[in-house]
Amino acid sequence: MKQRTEADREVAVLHPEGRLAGEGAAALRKEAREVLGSGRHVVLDLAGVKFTDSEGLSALVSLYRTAMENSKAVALCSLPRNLRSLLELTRLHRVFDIYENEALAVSAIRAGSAG
Amino acid sequence: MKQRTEADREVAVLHPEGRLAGEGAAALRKEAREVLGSGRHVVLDLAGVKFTDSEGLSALVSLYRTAMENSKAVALCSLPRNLRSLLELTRLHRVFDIYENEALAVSAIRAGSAG
Amino acid sequence: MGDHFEIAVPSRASHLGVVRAFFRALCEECPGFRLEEREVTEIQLVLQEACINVIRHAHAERPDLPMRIRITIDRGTIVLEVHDRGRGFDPDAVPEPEAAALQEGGYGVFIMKSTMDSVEAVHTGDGFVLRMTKLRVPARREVTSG
Amino acid sequence: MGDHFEIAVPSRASHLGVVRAFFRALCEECPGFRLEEREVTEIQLVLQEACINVIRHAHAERPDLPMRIRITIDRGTIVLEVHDRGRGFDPDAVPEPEAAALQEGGYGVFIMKSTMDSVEAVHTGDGFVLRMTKLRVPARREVTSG
Ligand SMILES: Nc1ncnc2c1ncn2[C@@H]1O[C@H](COP(=O)(O)OP(=O)(O)O)[C@@H](O)[C@H]1O
Ligand SMILES: Nc1ncnc2c1ncn2[C@@H]1O[C@H](COP(=O)(O)OP(=O)(O)O)[C@@H](O)[C@H]1O
Repeated sequence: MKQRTEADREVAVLHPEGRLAGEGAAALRKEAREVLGSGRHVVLDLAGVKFTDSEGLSALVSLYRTAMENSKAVALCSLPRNLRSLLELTRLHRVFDIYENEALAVSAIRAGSAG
Repeated sequence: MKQRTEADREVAVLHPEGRLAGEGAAALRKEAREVLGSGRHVVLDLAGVKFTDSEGLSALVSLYRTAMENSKAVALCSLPRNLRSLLELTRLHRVFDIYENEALAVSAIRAGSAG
Repeated sequence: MGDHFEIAVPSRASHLGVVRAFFRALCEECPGFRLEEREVTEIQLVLQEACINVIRHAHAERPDLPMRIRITIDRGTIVLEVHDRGRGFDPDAVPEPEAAALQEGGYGVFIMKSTMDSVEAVHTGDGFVLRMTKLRVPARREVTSG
Repeated sequence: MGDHFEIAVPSRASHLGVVRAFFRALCEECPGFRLEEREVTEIQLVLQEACINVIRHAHAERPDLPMRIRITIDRGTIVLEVHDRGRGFDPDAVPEPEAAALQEGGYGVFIMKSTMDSVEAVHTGDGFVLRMTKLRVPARREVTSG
């Protein structure tokens, strides 16, 4: 996890980078749990993700579940092509709220329409 | 062989680059034969050589033999560390005239002291 | 037919990088191994999933055992064979994951089956081979245009 | 003991790049495979020489046969085993090259013997293994300082 930025007090934006697999997937789980634990919604900007495998998918689903348990919203944005294909293949694209870019994702969460 | 420059009408400088092995070694043989065939002495500037194996050594020895057959001189210069070690290991450092840099090699050949 | 390329490394997640680098090197360095970018990405993912399963399921208690990957490529097909010393499994019996159920696991075999043209289980004397075949894009084109 | 890493590719010069990339990947990606820069360079050269010999001598007429390289590494040693299906040879019987004679060949085995701490010939049921061992630099230091 290279960066975490705060859109405002209610929404944190995570920018995972590199491989969403193995250690990268574990790091995302951890980071997401912290943010959700602190009571904020999460936007996951995935522009920097180079490769995703089933462990990466699993981390995304886990994040989603944790968010639901905490009554928080999750939105994904800026999906690289491979990751979008993988979500479509596994039908997970229907589970997640997905936006073209961070601004759209943040404002959707603020408007309460995401997650 | 990325470059060939002419120090003067009598001396050509070859700058092999990359791997002095396999195709790189074959390219050096060919280039050297052309230069020697055209009646010039050869300076071999080896600064750009990243790796040398026994086929590279073989190309250097072959170049030296062809030069002798043509009564031309050969000088090596700017040897990377690995190549110098390899020449020392095989005692070929006593066969070749070796100089720190191109200027020294060229002037040695002009002075008739190399090769 | 076709050329065989093989790699075997201990069954540890920390060695997945070597498997990836090996495959990348095949793609970059071997004449005759020219895949389209999309094929490279797909095969990398499939290899990753197959290896993760060897690590997690077949050799969970014996990470020192080798996971052995064999790639055979010719103009028409790519065959991936992932060998382990476990008891194997039947890929046809693995159910499709249900996204709506928010399943966290069970995506690997589905990804392999969706990406490759066939996924077969082969039980060998010393273990198990998951053999996966993909028809190559250029070959398909030849068929279409011929 | 130690972890085993293996690669097998057809015996063609065009595949030497994959062998190199494999070894580089081991050095870069595998924890526990941290070699000093000088060791990396030396081992690359030894692998290159051993593979060239398989291509040129053992499998000259059968480039489709695999050259199989196995690397075993632990804290104290690196063992390189290069397997071919040829009749093998006796490395001790290969004469040192004579630079003064302007020999163009015959440097490979000499380089391997000079670089490694031991070079042994092992005849197997299906061919020949050149087994080369090198004591690792850190291990030597431990011996010196202990
Ligand atoms: N190499 C293997 N050896 C034994 N069983 C395997 C192997 N690969 C997969 N399996 C079985 O197939 C099941 C489905 O695998 P997969 O779809 O990758 O999901 P997951 O690994 O998350 O369970 C595994 O749970 C396991 O029972
Ligand atoms: N893998 C091998 N199988 C059979 N013979 C070999 C093998 N490797 C080396 N040799 C023998 O050892 C000799 C010396 O090899 P080397 O020092 O590399 O020089 P060169 O290959 O130039 O002859 C070869 O000429 C060959 O007879």
